[in-house]
Amino acid sequence: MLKVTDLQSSYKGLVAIQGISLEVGQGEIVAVVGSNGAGKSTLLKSIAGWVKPDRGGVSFKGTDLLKLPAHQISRTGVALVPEGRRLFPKLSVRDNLMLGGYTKAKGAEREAPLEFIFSLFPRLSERLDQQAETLSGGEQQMLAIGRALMGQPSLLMLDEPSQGIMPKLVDELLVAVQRIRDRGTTVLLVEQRVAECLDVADRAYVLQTGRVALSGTSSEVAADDGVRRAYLGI
Amino acid sequence: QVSEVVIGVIEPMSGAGAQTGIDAKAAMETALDIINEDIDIGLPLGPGAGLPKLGGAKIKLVFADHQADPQKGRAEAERLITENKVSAIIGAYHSAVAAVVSQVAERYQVPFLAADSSSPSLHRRNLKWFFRTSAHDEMFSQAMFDFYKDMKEKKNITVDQVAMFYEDTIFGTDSSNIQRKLAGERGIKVAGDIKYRANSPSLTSEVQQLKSSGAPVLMPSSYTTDAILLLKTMGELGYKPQGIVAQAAGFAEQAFLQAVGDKAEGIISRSSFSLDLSEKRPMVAKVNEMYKKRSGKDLNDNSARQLMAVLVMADAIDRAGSIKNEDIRGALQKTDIPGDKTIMPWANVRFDENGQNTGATPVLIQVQDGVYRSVWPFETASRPVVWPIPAR
Amino acid sequence: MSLLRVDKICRQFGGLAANTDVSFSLEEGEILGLIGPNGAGKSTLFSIIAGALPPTSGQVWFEGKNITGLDAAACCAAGIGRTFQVVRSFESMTVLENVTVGAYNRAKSTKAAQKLAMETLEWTGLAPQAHRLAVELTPPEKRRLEVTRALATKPRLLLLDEVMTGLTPTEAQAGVELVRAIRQKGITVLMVEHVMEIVMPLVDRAVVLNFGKVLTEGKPTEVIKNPEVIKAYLGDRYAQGH
Amino acid sequence: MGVLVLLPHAISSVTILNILILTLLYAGLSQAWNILGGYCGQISLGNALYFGIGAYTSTLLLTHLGASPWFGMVVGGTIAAGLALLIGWPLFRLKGHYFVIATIVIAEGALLLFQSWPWVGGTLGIYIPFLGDSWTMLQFQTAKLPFYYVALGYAALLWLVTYTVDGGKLGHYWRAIKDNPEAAQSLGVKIFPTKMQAAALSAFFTGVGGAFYAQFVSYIDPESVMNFQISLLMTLPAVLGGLGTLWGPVVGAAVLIPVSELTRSYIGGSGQGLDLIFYGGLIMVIALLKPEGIVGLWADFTRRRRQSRPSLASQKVTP
Amino acid sequence: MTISAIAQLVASGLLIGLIYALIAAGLSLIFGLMDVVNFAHGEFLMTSMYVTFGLYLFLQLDPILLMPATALVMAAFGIFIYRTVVKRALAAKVNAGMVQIFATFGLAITMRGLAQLFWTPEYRSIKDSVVADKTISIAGVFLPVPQLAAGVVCLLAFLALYLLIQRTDFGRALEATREDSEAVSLIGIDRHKIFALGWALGAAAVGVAGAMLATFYYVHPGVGATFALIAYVTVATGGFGNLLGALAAGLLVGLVESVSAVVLEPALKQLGIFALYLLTVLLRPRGLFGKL
Ligand SMILES: Nc1ncnc2c1ncn2[C@@H]1O[C@H](COP(=O)(O)OP(=O)(O)OP(=O)(O)O)[C@@H](O)[C@H]1O
Ligand SMILES: Nc1ncnc2c1ncn2[C@@H]1O[C@H](COP(=O)(O)OP(=O)(O)OP(=O)(O)O)[C@@H](O)[C@H]1O
Ligand SMILES: [Mg+2]
Ligand SMILES: [Mg+2]
Repeated sequence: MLKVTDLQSSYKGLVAIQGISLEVGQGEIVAVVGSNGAGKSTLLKSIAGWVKPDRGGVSFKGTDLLKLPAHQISRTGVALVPEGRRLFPKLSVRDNLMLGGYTKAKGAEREAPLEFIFSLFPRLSERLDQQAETLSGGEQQMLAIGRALMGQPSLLMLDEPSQGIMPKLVDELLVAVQRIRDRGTTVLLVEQRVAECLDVADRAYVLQTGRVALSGTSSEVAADDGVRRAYLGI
Repeated sequence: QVSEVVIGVIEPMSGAGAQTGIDAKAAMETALDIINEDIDIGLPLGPGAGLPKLGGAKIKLVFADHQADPQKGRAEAERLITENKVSAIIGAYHSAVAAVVSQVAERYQVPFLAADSSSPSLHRRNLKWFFRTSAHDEMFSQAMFDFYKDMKEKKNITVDQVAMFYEDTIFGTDSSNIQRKLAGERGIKVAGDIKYRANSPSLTSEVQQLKSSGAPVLMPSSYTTDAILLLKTMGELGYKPQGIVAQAAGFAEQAFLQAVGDKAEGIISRSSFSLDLSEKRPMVAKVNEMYKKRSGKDLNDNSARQLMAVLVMADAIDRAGSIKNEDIRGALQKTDIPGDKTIMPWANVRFDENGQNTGATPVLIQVQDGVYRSVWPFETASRPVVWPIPAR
Repeated sequence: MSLLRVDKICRQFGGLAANTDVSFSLEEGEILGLIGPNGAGKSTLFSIIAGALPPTSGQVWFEGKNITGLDAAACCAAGIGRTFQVVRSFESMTVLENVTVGAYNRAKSTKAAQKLAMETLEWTGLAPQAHRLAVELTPPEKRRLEVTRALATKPRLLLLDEVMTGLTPTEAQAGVELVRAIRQKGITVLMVEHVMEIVMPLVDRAVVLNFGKVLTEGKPTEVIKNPEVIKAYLGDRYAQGH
Repeated sequence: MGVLVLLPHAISSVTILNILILTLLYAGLSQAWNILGGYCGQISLGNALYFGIGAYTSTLLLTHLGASPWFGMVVGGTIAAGLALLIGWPLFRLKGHYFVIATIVIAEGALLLFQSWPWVGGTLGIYIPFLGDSWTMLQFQTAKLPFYYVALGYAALLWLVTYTVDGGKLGHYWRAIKDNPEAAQSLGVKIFPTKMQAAALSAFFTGVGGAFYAQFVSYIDPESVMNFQISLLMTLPAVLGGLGTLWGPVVGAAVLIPVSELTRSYIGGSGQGLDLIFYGGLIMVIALLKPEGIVGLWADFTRRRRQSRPSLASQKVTP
Repeated sequence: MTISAIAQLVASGLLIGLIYALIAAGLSLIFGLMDVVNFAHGEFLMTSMYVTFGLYLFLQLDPILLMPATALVMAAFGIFIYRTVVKRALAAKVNAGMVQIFATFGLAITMRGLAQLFWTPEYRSIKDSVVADKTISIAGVFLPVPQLAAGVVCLLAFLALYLLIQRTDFGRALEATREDSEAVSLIGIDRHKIFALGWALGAAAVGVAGAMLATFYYVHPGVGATFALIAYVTVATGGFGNLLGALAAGLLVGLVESVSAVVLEPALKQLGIFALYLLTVLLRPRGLFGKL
């Protein structure tokens, strides 16, 4: 469904990722792991159109995403929960959520995912009128994920979704990722909690200094000695 | 021998006063035509091309823009003097700028001729190089109060209460100070004394205060924008004084007449100029035609003064027979042009020791049937004054 | 005498009680973990201790002095350093300059401040980045920068709000070592962290907040066995014992 | 610097000297603005107030007491600084546009008050009488060089002051406050006094500049020294040259002032507004093309040279 | 002071207040709600008055009838300015606020120069309007019809803007774009489209104001400067992020101006407005009803 080929991106001439190729099939959960600064976020931003790659290709369901501006990419069904959340701070929780469904027609269709979101994060339903910027860190993260889900994407890209989320919810969140997948959404997951993440993912890529160092099924990757040493702290 | 004499002109060419500068340019270039071309007209240097005593040298004008900013006026004056080597400077409309420019001229010892700045403080600074062809606001205000006196003596109409309305600039302050003083001397009560902010977005409360002052005669000192707004607001609030006697500026502008239409009917303004002088002096009409060709409008108070300033200056330079500063100053001091050799209703052009033309007798003009007519002094007026302003 | 004592702290946001009667104390040289569900009021409490937010009622005692009314700058001068959960670096300044701002809290001259800043950067391992602009750092690096900055003020008490977010377990271990080293320097640490793998081995004691109130406190091994803590915060995975 | 000292001797044109003097004056004024606006992030569009205070103080001292303008500069600057503290006290709690508009409104209000205050000449303004060439009284019949050197000294002094302060504690604190006040506070920065120091310093030097200007033009009225345009003119060089940088105000003034003076001098006489179109267009283009200011060009250049390292990623140690 | 004089004072104050609000309406959208500094607001007003005047020269129609056309032309002009100038200014990552101020300030000067070039600095005015020069008087209180008409248009304009912002997705999208213009792409919003629309709307509102103003005010390249400061103060007094704040503030500003012209002296009447602003923000640092 998503195919990235030989992708290279840079910031002001400094290369952050290079030669990255990866594929995500329909209905898969694919994990991307790697240490700090490996280029995971840059990869997701390049797919979402926030960073214009220097070269390479990104195609989604046969559409060449590199030709589209960021908002068009979102309209093809690619959603990103970015690092740093990027909420609309002065707007209420409700407005933030509703804006997630901006491209959907007003009414029932737009509100459909609400029930699921509230079942996942009941806290949000209690705080609909609170300004987003006054939410606690974890609550903001919940809202960011909720907003992305409101767009009912066919590919959901999560950049370290467990950041700032309490342990109980992290487990629930990862279960929820599977539920989201089961409802027909493909997931590309960047996580620093490597072990938990590999538990739910079907396949995984390991990024190292901007390149794909290793890829395979989750269990293969989890079994790799280097990975265990480097990321699992074992 | 010189073939060209350069005179610098400093006027506002952009900003709020821009139109004045642009009209000044047309007026002064009209004066150039009279001087530099062979035009047989009863004005100094009309016949024959150029300045005869300088071997037919032509006058050239260099225009500079001061944007109503004294600092810019100063810089431009210095540029004209040192770079363009001008023999004299004419300007500057805004009195604040004229004050600074005349100081520069004094320091560089270049004659400065105030064409259209009427603040009385200008000629009271013991400047040796300052000259002013036209009347200043004190002379103008004097004329207004003389007019009231004549009204009483000759028409048996008493004006014993006035309201003053003036902007918060040098022009407005100077004008109102004199009027207040004269009113006191002549036993006329100042029932309303309204200083307002120039270019205000609205004059509603000001007009309301004028109206409640109950004064039958309004004496405004305003530039065009505020003059337009004042008249419109007076209409809106139903304020109808018996007479309006204005300190020219905005009230003598064509744009003002066009903007307010028949609301201007009956307004009296002081002036140095009145187009109906052409009824007595046909050459005024001819000069007006020349000016109209350049600008599309009739001469008015400002443009006529600007035009005359160039003629007077050229006359002096010609008589000096040299472009040495001292010689030009000497010639200026000896200027003696009879009134009928000007396009103005002046007695003559003669400068006193302060450089002020003492013969610049003002007139009062009144809008009658949409045109300015001279109505005072009664002896020379082309029409009888209409008083009070007829109801519409 | 405790280094820090919070006494019956309450904080309301409109109708919402973010902190209710929170009391606990912190001994010199301790590493105390403040844990609890999202929105339990941990960051709010941090802001109150650091003087960034006044409490609705209650008091904060530091080194035996009541510092309740003091503003953030005065608290810093008194010896309380902090980081922010949502990073707040001086983005147009370099990493070194960021830390130098903190160093001026103790250093008199610019030379001394810069020296202190550089030493602190070396100590936290950010020295290679010293001349980069803060805006160019990745979020985990920015958090480390905040720790460095706070350390450069030479605090006696350091408040760390989720500074190890976004680190892989291996990187987190380095973070844990850093916090231990900080304690070694004689700085007392109060930290918020959601990752139990980090909290458990690191903290001497944990205080659990829930709905703004202290739910329990004690040794980390005991706290995580508390059924209420498991129910509200840790979730089923911890129910079977860890 | 040497060039700047010797340069005027090679120039005989008064116009160019005038432009140089104005350029240096505005380089200094803009640097003064930069202290509060560029470094500390408190955008004031009302600095004309301090400029006017300086101009009026020294002029009144001269016309009433015959005091030397040099003395007037110091007194004027001090009064301006005091006023800045008085205004800053309630105002520094305002944020963003609210603060900016408050500064405009206060300066405009002061302009109105000065216009209707007869003791300071009201709208008639004050002429500075000419008493002959004198360095003590800072008056010269036609000579421009003395003014040039005073302006040069003024700009250099401000550069030096900013340079010294920028590298020190205050400079760090100002930039920290500009970037993130809450974080700055957590590091022991007392926001309010720090802002006040910037405001006082900025106002003091703005006042000094105003006193110099009054002497240079030899006539002042409220409209010509307290007008909003003056506030903008102090801000512009810093913004276009490079906000919060040492060379920004200098570079900005060196581009802007000559352009504005020359366009007015050489195409303003047409009365068709061409000078406005050109000047306005230039400001727009610089603001849009180089948002970080003209000195950004230089930074780009040195940066590109320094960072010839090919890839950041490859520098990272592999786990 | 007589009762009728006081009534006149209040009535005039409220009327001029409505006009201030009308002129500030477009600004309250662009500056107040979208948080984009537009230093050329006065020149937008000036342009819209010339548009009305130009259309009037061609069609000889009442400016009120020309209002929709003026609004349309101005909307197109707003989009043009957004695309050519504002968009670039918004792209600035450093000094964003100052870049906006000075890009639009440069624009303002340029526009004034262009107006002078094309229209000359002559004062112009339109006299053919059904409302022109008419006044009704109720119990000795004079109410100029052009200003009454402008007042009604003002209320309608604010109602329309308010409904549009409050009730539509567009309003939400506009606010979201203000909050984080990059992040809106995540939810499929084209920030440039939304902001261009915002500018179109804001400029159209200025167009409406210009057409109404042309029925009783002169047209001149410098006319915008007269109103600009009051418009900024009005928006800020009302508070950023709240459209209706500007309406309330406009009325208050008009009233305070009227009163201070009597209490102080007319030349100082703006002091009253300035004091009102300072007092408001010192008591409420976000203006009367501001959210930002
Ligand atoms: N805005 C930026 N400007 C300059 N360099 C940047 C920027 N953003 C990221 N980088 C650099 O690009 C590289 C890759 O960063 P990226 O954010 O993609 O890493 P990451 O794998 O997501 O790391 P993390 O786990 O910390 O989120 C890093 O070296 C980083 O310093
Ligand atoms: N300014 C405010 N207005 C309204 N509510 C607020 C405000 N600030 C915080 N809150 C609420 O107070 C509660 C406590 O917030 P706080 O940030 O202290 O939580 P926390 O324990 O740090 O949570 P997390 O682990 O998610 O960071 C939250 O529910 C939050 O939404
Ligand atoms: Mg990342
Ligand atoms: Mg928190």
